Amino acid sequence: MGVYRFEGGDTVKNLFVSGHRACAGCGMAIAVKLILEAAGEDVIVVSPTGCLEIVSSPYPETSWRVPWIHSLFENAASVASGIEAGLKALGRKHEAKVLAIAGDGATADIGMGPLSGMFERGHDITYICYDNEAYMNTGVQRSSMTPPGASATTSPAGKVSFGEIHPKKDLASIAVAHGVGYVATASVGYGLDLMRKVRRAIDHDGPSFIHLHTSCCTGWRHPSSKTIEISRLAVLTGLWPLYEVVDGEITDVKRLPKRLPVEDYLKTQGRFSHLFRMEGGEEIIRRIQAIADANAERFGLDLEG
Amino acid sequence: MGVYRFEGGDTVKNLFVSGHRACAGCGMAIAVKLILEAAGEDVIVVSPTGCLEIVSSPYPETSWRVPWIHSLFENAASVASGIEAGLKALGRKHEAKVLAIAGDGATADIGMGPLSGMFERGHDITYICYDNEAYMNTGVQRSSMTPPGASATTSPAGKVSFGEIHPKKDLASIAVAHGVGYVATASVGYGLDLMRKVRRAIDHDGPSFIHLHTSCCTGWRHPSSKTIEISRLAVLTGLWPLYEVVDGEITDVKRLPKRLPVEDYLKTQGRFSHLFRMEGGEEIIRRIQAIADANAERFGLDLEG
Amino acid sequence: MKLRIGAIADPGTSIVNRTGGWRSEKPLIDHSLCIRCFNCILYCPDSAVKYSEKEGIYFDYDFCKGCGICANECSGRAIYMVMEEK
Amino acid sequence: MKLRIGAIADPGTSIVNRTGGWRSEKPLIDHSLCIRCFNCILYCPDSAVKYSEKEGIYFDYDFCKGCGICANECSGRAIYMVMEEK
Amino acid sequence: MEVVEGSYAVAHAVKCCRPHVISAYPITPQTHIVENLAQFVADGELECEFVPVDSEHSAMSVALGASAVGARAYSASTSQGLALMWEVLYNVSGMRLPVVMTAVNRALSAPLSIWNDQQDTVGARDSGWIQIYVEDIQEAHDALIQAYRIAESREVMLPAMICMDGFILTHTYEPVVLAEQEETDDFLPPYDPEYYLTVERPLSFGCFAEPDKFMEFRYMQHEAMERARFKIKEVADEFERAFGRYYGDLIQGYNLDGAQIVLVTFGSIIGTMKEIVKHEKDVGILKIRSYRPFPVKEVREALKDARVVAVVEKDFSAGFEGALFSDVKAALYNHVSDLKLLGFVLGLGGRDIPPEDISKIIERSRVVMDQGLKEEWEFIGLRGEIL
Amino acid sequence: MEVVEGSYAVAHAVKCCRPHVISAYPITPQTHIVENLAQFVADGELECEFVPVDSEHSAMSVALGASAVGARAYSASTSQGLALMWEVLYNVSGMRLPVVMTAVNRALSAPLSIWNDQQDTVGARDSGWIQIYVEDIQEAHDALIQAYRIAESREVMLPAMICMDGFILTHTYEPVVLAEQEETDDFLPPYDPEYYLTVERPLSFGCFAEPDKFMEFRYMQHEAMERARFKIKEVADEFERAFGRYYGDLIQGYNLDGAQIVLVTFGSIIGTMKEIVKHEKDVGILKIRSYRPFPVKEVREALKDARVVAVVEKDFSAGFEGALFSDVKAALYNHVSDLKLLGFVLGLGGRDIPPEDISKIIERSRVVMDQGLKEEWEFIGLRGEIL
Amino acid sequence: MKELRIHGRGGQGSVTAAEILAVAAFRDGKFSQAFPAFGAERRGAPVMAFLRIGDEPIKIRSQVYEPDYVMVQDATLIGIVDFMKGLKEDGILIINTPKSPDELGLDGNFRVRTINATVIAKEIIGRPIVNTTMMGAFAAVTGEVSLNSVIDVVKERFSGEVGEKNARAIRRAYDLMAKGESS
Amino acid sequence: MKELRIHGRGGQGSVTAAEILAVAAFRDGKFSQAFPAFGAERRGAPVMAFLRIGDEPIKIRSQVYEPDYVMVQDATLIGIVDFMKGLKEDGILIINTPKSPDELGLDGNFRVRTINATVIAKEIIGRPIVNTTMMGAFAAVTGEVSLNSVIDVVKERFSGEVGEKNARAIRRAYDLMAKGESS
Ligand SMILES: Cc1ncc(C[n+]2csc(CCOP(=O)(O)OP(=O)(O)O)c2C)c(N)n1
Ligand SMILES: Cc1ncc(C[n+]2csc(CCOP(=O)(O)OP(=O)(O)O)c2C)c(N)n1
Ligand code: SF4
Ligand code: SF4
Ligand code: SF4
Ligand code: SF4
Repeated sequence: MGVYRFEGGDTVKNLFVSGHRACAGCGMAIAVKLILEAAGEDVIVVSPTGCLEIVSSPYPETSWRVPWIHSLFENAASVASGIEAGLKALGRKHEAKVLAIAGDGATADIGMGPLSGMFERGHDITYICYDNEAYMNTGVQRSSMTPPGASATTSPAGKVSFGEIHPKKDLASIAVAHGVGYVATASVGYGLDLMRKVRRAIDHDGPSFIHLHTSCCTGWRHPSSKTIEISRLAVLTGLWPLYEVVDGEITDVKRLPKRLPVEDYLKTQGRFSHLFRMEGGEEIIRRIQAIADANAERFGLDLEG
Repeated sequence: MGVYRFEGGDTVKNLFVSGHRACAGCGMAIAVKLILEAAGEDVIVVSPTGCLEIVSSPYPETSWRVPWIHSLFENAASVASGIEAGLKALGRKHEAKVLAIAGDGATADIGMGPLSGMFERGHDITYICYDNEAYMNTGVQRSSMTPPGASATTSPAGKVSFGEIHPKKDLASIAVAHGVGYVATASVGYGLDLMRKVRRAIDHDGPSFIHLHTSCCTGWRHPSSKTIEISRLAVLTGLWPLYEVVDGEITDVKRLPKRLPVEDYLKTQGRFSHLFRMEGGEEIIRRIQAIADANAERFGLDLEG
Repeated sequence: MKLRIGAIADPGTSIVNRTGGWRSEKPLIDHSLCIRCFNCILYCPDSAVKYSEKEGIYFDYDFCKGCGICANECSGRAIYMVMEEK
Repeated sequence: MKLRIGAIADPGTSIVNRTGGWRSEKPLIDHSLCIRCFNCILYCPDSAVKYSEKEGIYFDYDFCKGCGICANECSGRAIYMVMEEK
Repeated sequence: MEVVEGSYAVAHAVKCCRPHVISAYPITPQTHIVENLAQFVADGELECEFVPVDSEHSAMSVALGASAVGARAYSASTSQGLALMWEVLYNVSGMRLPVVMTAVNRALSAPLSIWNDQQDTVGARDSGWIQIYVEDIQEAHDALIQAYRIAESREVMLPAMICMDGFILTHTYEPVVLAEQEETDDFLPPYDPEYYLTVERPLSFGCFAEPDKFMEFRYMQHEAMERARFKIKEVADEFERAFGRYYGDLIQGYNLDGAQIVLVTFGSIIGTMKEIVKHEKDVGILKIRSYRPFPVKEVREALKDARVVAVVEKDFSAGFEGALFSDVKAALYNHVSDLKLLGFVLGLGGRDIPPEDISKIIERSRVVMDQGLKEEWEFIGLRGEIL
Repeated sequence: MEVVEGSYAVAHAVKCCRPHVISAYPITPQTHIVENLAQFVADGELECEFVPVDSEHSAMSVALGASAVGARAYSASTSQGLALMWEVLYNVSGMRLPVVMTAVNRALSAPLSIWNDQQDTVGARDSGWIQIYVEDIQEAHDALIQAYRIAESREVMLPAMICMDGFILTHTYEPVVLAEQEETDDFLPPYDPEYYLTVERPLSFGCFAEPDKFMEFRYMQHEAMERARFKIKEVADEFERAFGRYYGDLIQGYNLDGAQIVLVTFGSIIGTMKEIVKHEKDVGILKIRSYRPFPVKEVREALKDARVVAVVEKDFSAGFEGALFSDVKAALYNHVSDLKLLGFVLGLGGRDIPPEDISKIIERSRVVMDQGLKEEWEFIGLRGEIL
Repeated sequence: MKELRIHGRGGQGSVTAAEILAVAAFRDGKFSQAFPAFGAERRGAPVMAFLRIGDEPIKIRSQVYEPDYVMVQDATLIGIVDFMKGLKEDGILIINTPKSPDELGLDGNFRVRTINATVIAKEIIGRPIVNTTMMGAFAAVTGEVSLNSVIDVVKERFSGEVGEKNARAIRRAYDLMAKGESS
Repeated sequence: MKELRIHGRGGQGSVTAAEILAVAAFRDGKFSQAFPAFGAERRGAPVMAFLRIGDEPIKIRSQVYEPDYVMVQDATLIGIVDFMKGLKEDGILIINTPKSPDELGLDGNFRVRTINATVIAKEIIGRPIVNTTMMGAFAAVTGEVSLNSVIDVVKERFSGEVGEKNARAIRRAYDLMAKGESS
């Protein structure tokens, strides 16, 4: 495991340049910067429609210093497949690795079919889903990744609603079920861990998949300065376990010396504030705690006990 | 576990009537007949485009005696979701269960996104994929379910090709990864087992999924009389393990007293004949044997050893 | 026939389509061998195998396509196929 | 500017977009407290934290949007935010 | 009257129609409509199944399934979303399911643009859906209620889309009369289809048609569209009686009496046009309210006394000309020939249409009236300096 | 010359064009094209990446990605498949990627029909793709090779679809001259795009365009279509020089000299028409070869001396009339007015078109010539007894 | 121009028969066109294929309504399919059946020729696949294609022994029918 | 008809300001129309919103090019955004800033009014959310909406104490500006 360390001006590759239009404090922007830092220059990047695309590519400006393409919201995996096939056919396979960076909506909802096809066909592509747990670009609508209890604009809290009710889709397990050789979860709150995983994924032959948790201060409703802190809290409460799955085997689980209660995470964000305000909110919080407990059980998160 | 037994004329419900246009000896037709027999009259069935739809619904004829709908090739899961939601909203939920019966192409390829969405939203729908391992309706093109080594018209055997190269998508595991509460594999060769599973799936609240292996004599290229026999061979060689997964736990694996070598299965079918004819075919057969062995290992298929 | 809006069909109407005409071989049964396992009924793709107490197993030749599955799956080896004569 | 076919852009051109104008607070650093963990560089969404041997950590105010992450993540508590004056 | 956002007005109208199933996928600038509906549901103000689908293809497929089982179904989309549900659009109309949708108008990618033009719904003109284009927020609200009456009537049984300019109408606040639940109930009876999926009468939906029948099914769709012409008029009249508001039937004329120049168009641009035209004696506006069915006879009648007709639209068929321009010429050919027809394409991808652009169009029309035709159609508002 | 199936001929032409990436999803009646290509690959006769995708949406997206990285990409589809890739069609043209596709013509569901009509590609007329409709198998083969030359030329850089009647052309065997690899290589240079995805020059593709630019991008597409008019002609001429075969440029006339009645149409129906027309002195045929770009000037020129023009097509825009009928009228309006224009819709969903139907159309046209116009358009070949 | 309609069952090679005859006719210097009745039929179901042969390039694209010849590959279709439909006066009907034309008792102004192709095919080819055998009969009865061309094309299509056997079956049928026998 | 352009940052409630003023004007018996500058801007980025008020129903749908009034919610936009663009002669510019109009040194034939809304908002509402405060200034400076209507609408929008506080901030701003002071 390589350890990344920024040594200052010259060693930073800066492949995702300043001037992009992400909100101040955007977790995705941090993540993308780190992904490219780890990936290096020899990649071709595909992004679907979403915050990342919108903040990085208002013609004639682009924040990308690697070759980059955006086509539609649902087809990043297919476009990436075409690029990989094209490189092969043109004898340029050595030139670059293909990297897709896509939001949770683009990945787990509208792009699920193409992603499944890309996995199945075995393309040599690294697919990274940055999961900010809603459709942020269009104004914080729920996605299949919005966690239970969160209020989103299409699953709002209201007089008879506690917000989202469906559990998050388990994307990593779905990738594993597809036989993807390298699968990992990551968090923008653990930047060096993320970079290491990106490098492993890219070095892996065939499809690889990283499910990357990134806070969105605008959608989660927290101060812009708290992005990293809150992303870490998701890990520290057991709501976002960090692990790798290599050839179907879970490896390298990030263990927690002392798992925090989920309230520590929930109370930092406006999207959960109704749980602390509405009658019956405690019950929802209890259920969210149960999810964390189940994760701890499944992945052996707790160092002691 | 209920045991089904046909007692003759009157007890047979015959909800999929004669006069359908399936090939003589079609495994899917047998399966559908049995599915409806187990499901009974209080279902609304959705079928996507494919052999089943084409053989059963040339206007003004239909072979269905239960309410049935076909819309497109890729949207059976979504149409079923709409029906279920409609029944709920109309206060008619008790009237019928919703049942989707769809081919492997409609399920695992073009319909994968909608299926994943249906799972995630937790609709009370039983989804049965009849898997004849290719796009039969359009003339035996490969699907993501075509097994390695099989020749299909878009992955044909040829001077430099042994036919299909990608492994079958593991649909049942993908359903399990989606948190589907009742998941089972079944085979048309084991009719009573199939019927029992259909009943369990329908009785289950929320989404349930059955991955059903059905031979297609036309596409697999075997005599029409051998449909059931060959479907059984898939099970007996370990290539098609029969099991159920309830709430994520594998249960009820069909164990094999003596697992047969995969050749016993492969040599019955024209789609594999090149493996026995072409140089290098043995290597492919060896790899297919390895798949069966891995299944045996994973599911504990072998009664002895 | 007048067409109905949206190509909506009445239940079970394919019964008018006599697929028996597709057949080139047809099943016959030797009743004495039948052990009433009902495999034939279970696995006939065309629901063309029938049973009654009086007649035992019999075939609905209007629909039997002659696939031979009933014969192949018959536990008692009671069913056999012969060339269709026309 | 003339448009290029297919809306194809030259690399890294968003650098013309001075997002520093978005800022309402700005980061300052007390160099004496910096322990050179480089968290600020790692986690700045806008790549606006720079470092040189000579100057240590400094900010590119042309792009800093004032999110405050660097201050929040600073191991040495060397970075702090102040209201922007204009 | 209240000052509300266009999207809110639409959501309110939808709520008053008591849909059983709402199924839509978020996409700018349709989002506010769906968000308002979601909030109604979360607040217990609207009882229905709100299905949070995985894509627009699924949104329309869910609506299809719901409609087939006898439920009133609603969806909303725009642009990329409309394009993604393309196949389902034709399917819904062919299955004769009266789904109603608010089709917010937005440009089609590439390049991606979240802004308004009408390329999306115009491109769906063959899909067998009734298409009504609205001029302002009040009409977007009212037309929605009318749409269910039209679509669900037994003579019609076709899906309908209310086309509404994105942002310009969806995101604008202006005074609107919001429908009362009771008056809507009086106006719009519950959906009562002749055929629907039920175990009581287990019909088969979506059979396929061999070559000896397919054409006749299409013909029946054609006939239904012909009947829709009358239904649209009838419902407009009844709506006026019930609610006191009227926007024309298939078309609406403005200042047409004695107009030598007529601007033909649809959508929100009409507002700006009216401001200009009120200062011009000889210039009228012909609003195409129902684009499908296309008001063939009405257009002939309305334009027969004009001298120059300027067709103004926010779309064009690449390699040819604006679609409305073609359609108007097609409707007039064989019938009205002593006119000059001029086409203008503007407002693509959100290009704003200042009053001067309308004035320019009128000017151009005057030149043609005096000097005859030179260029048949042109883009208005192009920025030559970046080309 | 060899007697081969239409699909084989197309696959052969594709092979000769040396595509790098083939990506298509099976759908009747396109299947044989793709199956033949798969067999070429399996037999080592064609070296390329054959990507077995999960849907048509993905098929076109893979082609898009491949084209953007500098590969020559091919796809084929029809009907439902075309509808499912709708959104990608507009995207590919907007991104100016010269993907070439054989668009087999088939009816659109519902009701489902696997049989031929032209509703599918006609419905894609706004998508920014060049559309060439072919008359027979030889032309389907030849036009494919021409398509890459046209699409990939730097002045054009637009995708192109060769539209070919399903079954009628794809599943018929007839004598065809199959191209030689070498002569194709001489005719068709390797794809050499100015911009493509490469680390050597890390450009960003598919940026979005704000309202101050979008319209100009569309205008550039429009200009490219205008240039394509010339390119199509030029390539047709060069193809004739190289291969000795010619099918017209944007249009082709047959028997037009002195024709009082002209049948305007596209696709395989022209074969049957020619058989009829050869016995009729005063009847000519105008074949629309390039539907987009639409041959506006050519149509005016070709029809100016006729008296009655019958536009014959296998599609119609529900709520209006046949699309080609509209387009022809639109092209003539303002320019040629002393004609009677008649529309005929036939052959929907595989309804066979016997020679008598053509004769009937000519008859109807004669009646109009003598007695003037009554009904402007009609369905031909309807079975009234099942309506 | 002459037109042929072939009746058979899905899976019996009716389209291949039409195709091979088209290729053979073209070898003989004629123009030809072959195509199936486009349908969704499954194996076992009745199907049709068509062939046009002429001295001029064939432009017409409609179906065949009034064939000069009808060929029936499978006698079990009798009574199920209206294979005489539209057959021209003086047209020829060629049926694979053990019966004689008289025994069939078909009414009409056309000629009927019968051949027991199933027996020939089983005997010579070893399988009851009759489409090639029927081509031989067609060549003999109609003279629209030469025996040699048919055999050449079939041999190119099926290499080795299979081709040889088919060729022999074709020749046998040709000889039988040329002699005017209904086998 | 009068037109107002509001400059602010994403997240500062510029659209809400335009909306509330539109509602208030309508209460006063005028016709009104409010809309944002449609864009893809993120939180923090400069944004605009527009308001039209008139005695007739407002039909025009184009953007506002020559506003009668411009309101700037955030002084940090100075130098970043060309907020004087198109402002009519005799138009009024209302800026949230601690500076006086003279200190700003803006050139043009329009009037400039400044208000330290941030201070007022912080003091009264407790947060530096200035949009309501600015509405009070707008009402006072332009007279296009009545103070009462603005306060009523804001109280309906924000119930309880929040509403009260906002109302007070509005009134304070109104009073200050009505007195002609630049606070
Ligand atoms: C077919 C289609 N449907 C909907 C949209 C609208 N849309 C664009 S981005 C987006 C949400 C993106 O969400 P996600 O992928 O999670 O990325 P994020 O914006 O959160 O970074 C939506 C709904 C679209 N562009 N295309
Ligand atoms: C969008 C679309 N693409 C392709 C097709 C063509 N098509 C119809 S059915 C089918 C294959 C069906 O395969 P499967 O689902 O496995 O069912 P089977 O026919 O094998 O029973 C295909 C490719 C279609 N109808 N629609
Ligand atoms: S909305 Fe969220 S994900 Fe999008 S740019 Fe802002 S912070 Fe980032
Ligand atoms: S092709 Fe296969 S699946 Fe289809 S009807 Fe025939 S046997 Fe059944
Ligand atoms: S032969 Fe086949 S179709 Fe006939 S009865 Fe037996 S199983 Fe049924
Ligand atoms: S399968 Fe054979 S033994 Fe069993 S019931 Fe049928 S005929 Fe009798």
